[in-house]
Amino acid sequence: MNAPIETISIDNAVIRFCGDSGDGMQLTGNQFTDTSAIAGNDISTFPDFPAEIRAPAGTTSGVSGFQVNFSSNAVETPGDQPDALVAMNAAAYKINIEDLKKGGVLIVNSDSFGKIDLRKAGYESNPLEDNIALNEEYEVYEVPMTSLVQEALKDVELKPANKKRCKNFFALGLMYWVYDRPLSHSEDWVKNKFKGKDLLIEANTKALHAGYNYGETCEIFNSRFNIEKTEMEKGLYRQVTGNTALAYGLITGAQKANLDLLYATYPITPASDILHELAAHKNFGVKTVQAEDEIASIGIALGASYAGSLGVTASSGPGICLKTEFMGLALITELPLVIVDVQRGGPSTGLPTKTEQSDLLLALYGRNGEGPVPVIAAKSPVDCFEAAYEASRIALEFMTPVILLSDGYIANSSDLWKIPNAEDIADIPVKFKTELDGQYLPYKRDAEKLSREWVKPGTPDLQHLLTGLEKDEAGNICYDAKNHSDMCKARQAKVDAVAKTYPKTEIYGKGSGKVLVIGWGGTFGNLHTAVTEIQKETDDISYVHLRYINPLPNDLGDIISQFDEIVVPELNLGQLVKVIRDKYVVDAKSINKIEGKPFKVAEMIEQLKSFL
Amino acid sequence: MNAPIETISIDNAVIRFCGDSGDGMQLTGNQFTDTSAIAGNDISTFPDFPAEIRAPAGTTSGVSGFQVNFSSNAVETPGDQPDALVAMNAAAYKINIEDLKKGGVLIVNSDSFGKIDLRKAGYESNPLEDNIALNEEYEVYEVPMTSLVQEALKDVELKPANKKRCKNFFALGLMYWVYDRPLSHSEDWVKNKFKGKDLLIEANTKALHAGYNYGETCEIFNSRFNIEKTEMEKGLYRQVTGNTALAYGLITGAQKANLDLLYATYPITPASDILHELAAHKNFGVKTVQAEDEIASIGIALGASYAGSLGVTASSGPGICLKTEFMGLALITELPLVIVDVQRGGPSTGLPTKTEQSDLLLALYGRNGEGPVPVIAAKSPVDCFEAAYEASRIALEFMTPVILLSDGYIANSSDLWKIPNAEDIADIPVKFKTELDGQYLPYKRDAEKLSREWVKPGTPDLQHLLTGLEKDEAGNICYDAKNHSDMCKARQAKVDAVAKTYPKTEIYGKGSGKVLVIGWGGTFGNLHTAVTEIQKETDDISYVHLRYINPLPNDLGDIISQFDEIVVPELNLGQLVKVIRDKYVVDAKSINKIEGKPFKVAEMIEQLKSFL
Amino acid sequence: MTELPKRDYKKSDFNSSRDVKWCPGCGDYAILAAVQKAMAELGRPKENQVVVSGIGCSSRFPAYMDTFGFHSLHGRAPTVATGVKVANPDLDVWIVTGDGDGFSIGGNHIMHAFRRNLDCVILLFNNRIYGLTKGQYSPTSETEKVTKSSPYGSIDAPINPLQVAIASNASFVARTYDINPKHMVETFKAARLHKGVSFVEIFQNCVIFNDGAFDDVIDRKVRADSTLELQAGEPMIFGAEKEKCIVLDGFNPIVKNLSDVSEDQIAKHDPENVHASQLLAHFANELPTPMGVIRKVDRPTYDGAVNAQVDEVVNKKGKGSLNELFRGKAAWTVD
Amino acid sequence: MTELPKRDYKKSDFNSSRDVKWCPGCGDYAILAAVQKAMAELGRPKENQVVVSGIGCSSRFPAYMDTFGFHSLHGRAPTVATGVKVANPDLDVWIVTGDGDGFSIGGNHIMHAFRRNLDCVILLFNNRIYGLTKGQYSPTSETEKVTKSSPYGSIDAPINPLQVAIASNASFVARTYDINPKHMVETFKAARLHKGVSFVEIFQNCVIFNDGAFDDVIDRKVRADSTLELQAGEPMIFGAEKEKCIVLDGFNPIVKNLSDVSEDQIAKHDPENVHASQLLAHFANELPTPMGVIRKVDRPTYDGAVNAQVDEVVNKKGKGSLNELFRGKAAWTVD
Ligand SMILES: Cc1ncc(C[n+]2csc(CCOP(=O)(O)OP(=O)(O)O)c2C)c(N)n1
Ligand SMILES: Cc1ncc(C[n+]2csc(CCOP(=O)(O)OP(=O)(O)O)c2C)c(N)n1
Ligand code: SF4
Ligand code: SF4
Ligand SMILES: [Mg+2]
Ligand SMILES: [Mg+2]
Repeated sequence: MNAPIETISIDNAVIRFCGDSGDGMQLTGNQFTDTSAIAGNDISTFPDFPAEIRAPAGTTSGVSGFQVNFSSNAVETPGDQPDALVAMNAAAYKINIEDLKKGGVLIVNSDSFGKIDLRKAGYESNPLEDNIALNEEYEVYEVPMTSLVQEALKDVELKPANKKRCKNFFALGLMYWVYDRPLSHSEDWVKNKFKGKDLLIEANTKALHAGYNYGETCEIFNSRFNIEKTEMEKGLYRQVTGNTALAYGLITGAQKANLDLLYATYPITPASDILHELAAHKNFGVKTVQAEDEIASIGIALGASYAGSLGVTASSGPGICLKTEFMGLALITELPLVIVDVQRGGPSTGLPTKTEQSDLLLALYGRNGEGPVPVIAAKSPVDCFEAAYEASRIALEFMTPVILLSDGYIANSSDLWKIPNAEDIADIPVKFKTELDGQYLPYKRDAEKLSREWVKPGTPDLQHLLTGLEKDEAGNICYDAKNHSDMCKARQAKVDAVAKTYPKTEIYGKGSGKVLVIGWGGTFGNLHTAVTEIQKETDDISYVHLRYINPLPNDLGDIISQFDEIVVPELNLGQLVKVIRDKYVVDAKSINKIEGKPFKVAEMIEQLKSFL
Repeated sequence: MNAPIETISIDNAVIRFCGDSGDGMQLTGNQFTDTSAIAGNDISTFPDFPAEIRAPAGTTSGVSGFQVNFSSNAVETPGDQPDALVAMNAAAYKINIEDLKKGGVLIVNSDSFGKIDLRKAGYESNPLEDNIALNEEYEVYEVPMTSLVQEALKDVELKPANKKRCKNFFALGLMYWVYDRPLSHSEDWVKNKFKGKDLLIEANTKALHAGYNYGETCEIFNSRFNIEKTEMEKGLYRQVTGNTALAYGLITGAQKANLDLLYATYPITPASDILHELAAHKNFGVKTVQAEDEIASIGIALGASYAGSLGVTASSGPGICLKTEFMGLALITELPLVIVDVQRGGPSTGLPTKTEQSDLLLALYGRNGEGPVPVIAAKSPVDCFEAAYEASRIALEFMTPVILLSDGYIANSSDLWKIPNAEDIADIPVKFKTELDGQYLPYKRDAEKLSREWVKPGTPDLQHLLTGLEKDEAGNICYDAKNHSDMCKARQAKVDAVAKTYPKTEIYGKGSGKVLVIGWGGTFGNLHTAVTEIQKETDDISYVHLRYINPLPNDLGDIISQFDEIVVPELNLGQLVKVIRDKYVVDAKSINKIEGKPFKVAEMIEQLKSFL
Repeated sequence: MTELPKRDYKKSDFNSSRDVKWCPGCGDYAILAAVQKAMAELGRPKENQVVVSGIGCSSRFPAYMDTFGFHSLHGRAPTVATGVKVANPDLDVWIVTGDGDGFSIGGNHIMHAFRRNLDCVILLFNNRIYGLTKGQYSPTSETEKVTKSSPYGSIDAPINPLQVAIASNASFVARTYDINPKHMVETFKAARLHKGVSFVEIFQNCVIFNDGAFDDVIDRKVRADSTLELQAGEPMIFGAEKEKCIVLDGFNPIVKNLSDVSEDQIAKHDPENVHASQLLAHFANELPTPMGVIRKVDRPTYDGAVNAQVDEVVNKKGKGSLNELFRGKAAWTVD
Repeated sequence: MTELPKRDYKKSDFNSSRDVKWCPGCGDYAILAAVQKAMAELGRPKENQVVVSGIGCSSRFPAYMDTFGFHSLHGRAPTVATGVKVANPDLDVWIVTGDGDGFSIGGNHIMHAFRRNLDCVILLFNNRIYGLTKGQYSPTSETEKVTKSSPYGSIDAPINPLQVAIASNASFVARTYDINPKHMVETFKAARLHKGVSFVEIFQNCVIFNDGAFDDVIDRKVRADSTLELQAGEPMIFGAEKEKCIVLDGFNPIVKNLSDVSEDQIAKHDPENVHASQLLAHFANELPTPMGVIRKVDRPTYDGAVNAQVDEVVNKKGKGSLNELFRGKAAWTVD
């Protein structure tokens, strides 16, 4: 046996698995993440799929990647750059190598750097061959994974092609060794997944061990790493993606309001997974309707709300455009409705699989006439849960459509969720009007919330008319000048009143000073990490992250007035910044990135520092 | 014969005809207007239709009105309040009497104040019966028009019902007498209109004369009025409504660019008349397509632009919402397209027949992703001509969709048009790329305008792909981070470059001072009149009216910086003001009215003065 | 739908107190009366009646009914109705739409409501014109029609709503006309009693913009010869003297004198036969216009199936527990 | 359409240089090749070919063609195509759409393109699934299909595109399938040569999300018995031994053994007979799936009529003069 290799303790590591779409990289990444999380690390992940379903194998357009950041401290981002990169073929290498941190660990499946592989990846010669240059920049390990797996599985009675498919578990095992992780979680997973298919269980388990043992026995590795457990609050934990968390939040909202949830949608990237998730949970009284288009889906959701369910619809940019007319009807009839926009790169069809924050102005202003609608945003994968619950709460409490903004990045990424106890989540009180007491006025308003009463069709004596035309308090169509003015103002006042139900705005850092950074939506992890980093050097910078964008929090004006400079970083060309400048008449500055990708912590630190 | 009644010379008069939808009030108003205009007065009109096609006769919801302001000076508005009101029935009286200027002339058809008429109008007793109170406020003339007409036509061989229908010409004749107008224009019109129907010619002509003679011979009238000719530039004149002028502007734009015009739309109030007008002018190579919906119509217009025509589509608020997704495709494929929004009261179906300026933010921001589009607005009925031409120019010169905002008020109102000589209107140079020179890059940009080249399908060797996905210069689908960022910024820069082609912004008043009023769109007439009025007392107020809202004029920032206070009056809850505040970080104040009606000069004077 | 005891109603019980604002003489008045009469005769609880419409003259309908009413967006009534019915299958859902509303902008939604078999009644007020926007041609207008938007005649060929309904697998398809109150009431009742999507085309006169559009079919003078009143199981016989009948000649239906054919040659009306229904929907030119129930067939409803699936899953898995949901399959404890 | 001399093309002349990015084994590859071959054989100028698509795997099609291509919005290709063709009737317009693109979100536009008879070819890539969004059921998916979005089975009943096309009065309707290149090429050519809207449904295999969806119809083993190859004027005969035929029994088509019937009993294919076309479109269950040209009938095209009307008015009134336009009927001079 060899002398034991040194195990270095580190705080955190960012690793990325990449390979062909068919190589199972998402699965591999998820396994690694689960194992790390169960081992006690905080985690944050970022999957990156190709836009094509399955582009020709081995080409760069078919490359799929999965990055995970795991740490003994709290992590909020999947990391700017991987410390270690596992590339399963030449195309994956080509697409990802640029991102690898200088000095990082590069593990390649050298079996997939043959002539044909290279040609498919668009290489004239083998980039690994110039090993010296490569070795100067990275710690390179060429591992003939395909052959090693085939060798390890030689006694398993499977077709060679099927054996080859186990190479991702080899890679996984190898990385478990490098980062000193237990195999047990993945072993269990394999057993469960392939229940009844013993050969597959055997093959994958063997591949996993083979990878692990390869690290252990072959002498090529310089070091292993150990990452201590994170100090974590006691409790139940799991990994969750934004879309799953969002689905759970909706279910919870409906359950806590004692309502059925009707989710009507039309598939679109990156929102479809919410549908997939919800469709699996019909035992919560969840009805899912896959409509003929986005217009139909919001109409169906609105009809359901009218009938007394919690109607929800979701889409991404192009589909949200199509829903704008119906949002107007929802707000003028004052029915509860949640509209989820999982933003992606625009304009038009844009970059369907990439992230962006560029639908904010659409959400705020994309309706004819004066059509105020509350707009809130989720800040992280886990936060999608609370944001969805909160959107439901506002919709139901104020009888209004609410737009919930998520984005492609947090929708598909995951982080660690400290699972709440369902009993601890507040009920959302919903009271249907059930009896006629005097004259029934459908648009009579609650004194405080300014919301109208909800009446289910089927309620005796409370028949009434809803219409998209302007109406008076009794619901009669009314073109009267003063009535219209009053109604427009009342609808605005109702939306403004939502701000009264917000918690105090949290400030990360001092309450006054030089620079205030204002963020919103899915950039939280990166911005917060960056600001925290800068705060280690100076307390001249503070940070506010907005959940509520319309109406803005009532205390935001005061906060802003305490700072010399306001900086608004966004993944667009400057949208929230317009709202801030308009509302507070302050010369707020913009930091923009519009590359279909999240911010990086490092670039944020650099750019924010330039304001100090 | 009676002693001649005194004729008083006055500067201008505002009169309103009102009656049942079936009473022909629009026609009557138009006749009076034409006659006055031909007689040499400046004019401005404002028709006010009921929302129902033909509500039950005699009810208040069926009342139709037509107001005209005619003057020996230039007029810019139809007037705040009528000096004289002609009410053809009790319902019309009820709806309109409030508006009549105190001391004004009230002429009613007393035959239509019978029991049934009163009940239909919702009166318990006859409001005319309390004549004393009424006479204190107005100069009241009760004229039994129906009987008088029947008497006058007793020798004409028409059915009684048909004779009754001529009572509007009686009213017209009477008003011609009151305001000392010639009958000839209306006589000619009747001859032309009823060519071949001699009985109708006879009846209407007799009714007209009967009305005139009634004024002349019965002794009830206190006075007649005379309004001198307006000092007008020499030239050819006519009345024109905004929608007609807009249609002419589009035809002119296409003709001056030497292109076919393809106008695709779906009917909607108040935009439909543009279609009706254009459909009548196919001899200009105008193709009109009445599509299955608004989405189809913008798609068809865009397809036509792609094929080398000038594609134009139009709608009002609800339909504009439906076009937002396609606007994104138009702007990312960089094709010329004109999108007309004739705004009406919103949100949702709102107030279809009423005016509002509340689609501005929708026009500016109502698209997913970063989707900049030039937005311009027409300021008066006549100005719709130039605005439509200008929208076409920008679309063609910059290869971009352009949104042209009109509104229900200017669309249906008319004023006097000094008809331009077609030869004096500038050509819009359009150059199609027709030959391959080197590599063809569909998104290569002109150095100055940043616009791409236009290639007609059918051009040999220039086959290329257009797509709503992000693309590189060669038009290939491209998800590259930097390319996306560059492309988004290039599209923005192109739209920004449009401002370089604007004329200098006109300031009404001093170039610096206390208050700057900034207006946009169809409020020009009222705002300009109000400011001019105030300027008679003080030069502390100046006025800028914006044709160009995106991008804003490059000189606007400087202008704004010269004033202490910026005031933005709008027929909404404050939309342009948001843009001004954001862009110039100035605490601009808002004046809002959201009543489905235009501003009044008097209320504007009052409100503007409060800033002085 | 839960079966409820029949209630005693008068037609006027379904009248809202609002002033009806259609043009005097508009066919919509008669349809309104017939719907109210049908509802009264059906005696289903009026608070369970939900009338959803789009935009158009016809779509003002819910304002005049003392039921629940939703005057929604142009073309979109079937979407709102789908949401209502799926959320609460106990409600009786009625959709009121116009030829523009239902077959121009709303064509797709109506087609999908047909194929899904949403349990609702769809009343198409077909006046072959856009009424509310003041008289442009509609998708059911005849070609070459001169209107405001087609001063030189329209170019589009018309669509036949019945054909589209049957092609889209609508389970109940009927036709009636505004000047025959009794026929309307019977048709509306049959439509309501059918479980599934019940599509009724109503020939409706727009006195202002398309007066007399259906005169050549339904005018009393010609009606007997130009319409074919359908009865399930009965031979297709028509004419003032009941002297004409329909006979199949290969693929083609033709008109024959009753005296010239033997009884078994006469086509019999079978609303369950899709081919027969397709044929009838297509009757034109020399053939009489079919009236009454053209198609009626049973198949599962969409709202029923959505709700049944939820129930099934609840039965199988038990009512969901949030804590279990949150935990999922891969949670772990830190302690 | 101006008649142009036929050009000499190779299939590869229609190949763009872009990498094709469909999944290996996707049926779209074969369709692409067939369209290119058809275009080459037709020999119409390639710069006059305009391929307009919506969004979906199939809709990436224009990217791979060396023609003019417009990859537009989901469901909206018919609208863009209408604009192109009305603006310039000399162009050959092809629409590529998927079952989701064409019959879910785009159902209304396609229906209106049918009824208007826009002169274009519409290729429906029917794989009975949403490919690009990774495998949800589509409007042509069979009921109870288990997909990502329907883990407990889908509820919606499928729509039959051919039925809708015929009901909407499409003037040319055909069907072909991705594993028969020759059949595709012939069908596409016939579609292109028809003047009017030419709708072709293509059974297309999605290997990833709906593999083998059409195997029970088009697999070589069953094809002869489960499909009916149509030829205008010919009797409807099929089967591995050409031993079966279609006979009309009243309204209903039934399958008979050739030996059991006389020749004149066998239904003859008449693509101009709308009733026959409707019947064929509806063939299901025991009846074989019709392949080839189901309907072909001549009627005026929309683009032709729009342009003819413009020409007519120009002829009648003369080319418009702006000065006259401005002046209108009621201008006067101030001097
Ligand atoms: C999105 C939208 N587009 C257009 C309109 C304008 N509009 C209202 S009703 C109507 C058509 C009415 O025709 P139809 O449906 O036949 O009803 P009818 O008035 O004839 O009963 C149109 C185009 C609208 N309200 N909303
Ligand atoms: C407005 C809009 N809604 C939804 C989508 C998402 N989307 C893209 S393709 C598609 C369906 C694809 O199915 P199909 O048309 O059958 O084409 P296939 O991929 O199967 O060829 C959907 C829902 C979109 N791009 N735009
Ligand atoms: S316009 Fe026609 S459809 Fe509308 S209310 Fe009047 S008559 Fe009826
Ligand atoms: S997902 Fe299906 S339809 Fe799309 S490319 Fe792959 S195999 Fe073809
Ligand atoms: Mg109609
Ligand atoms: Mg498909």
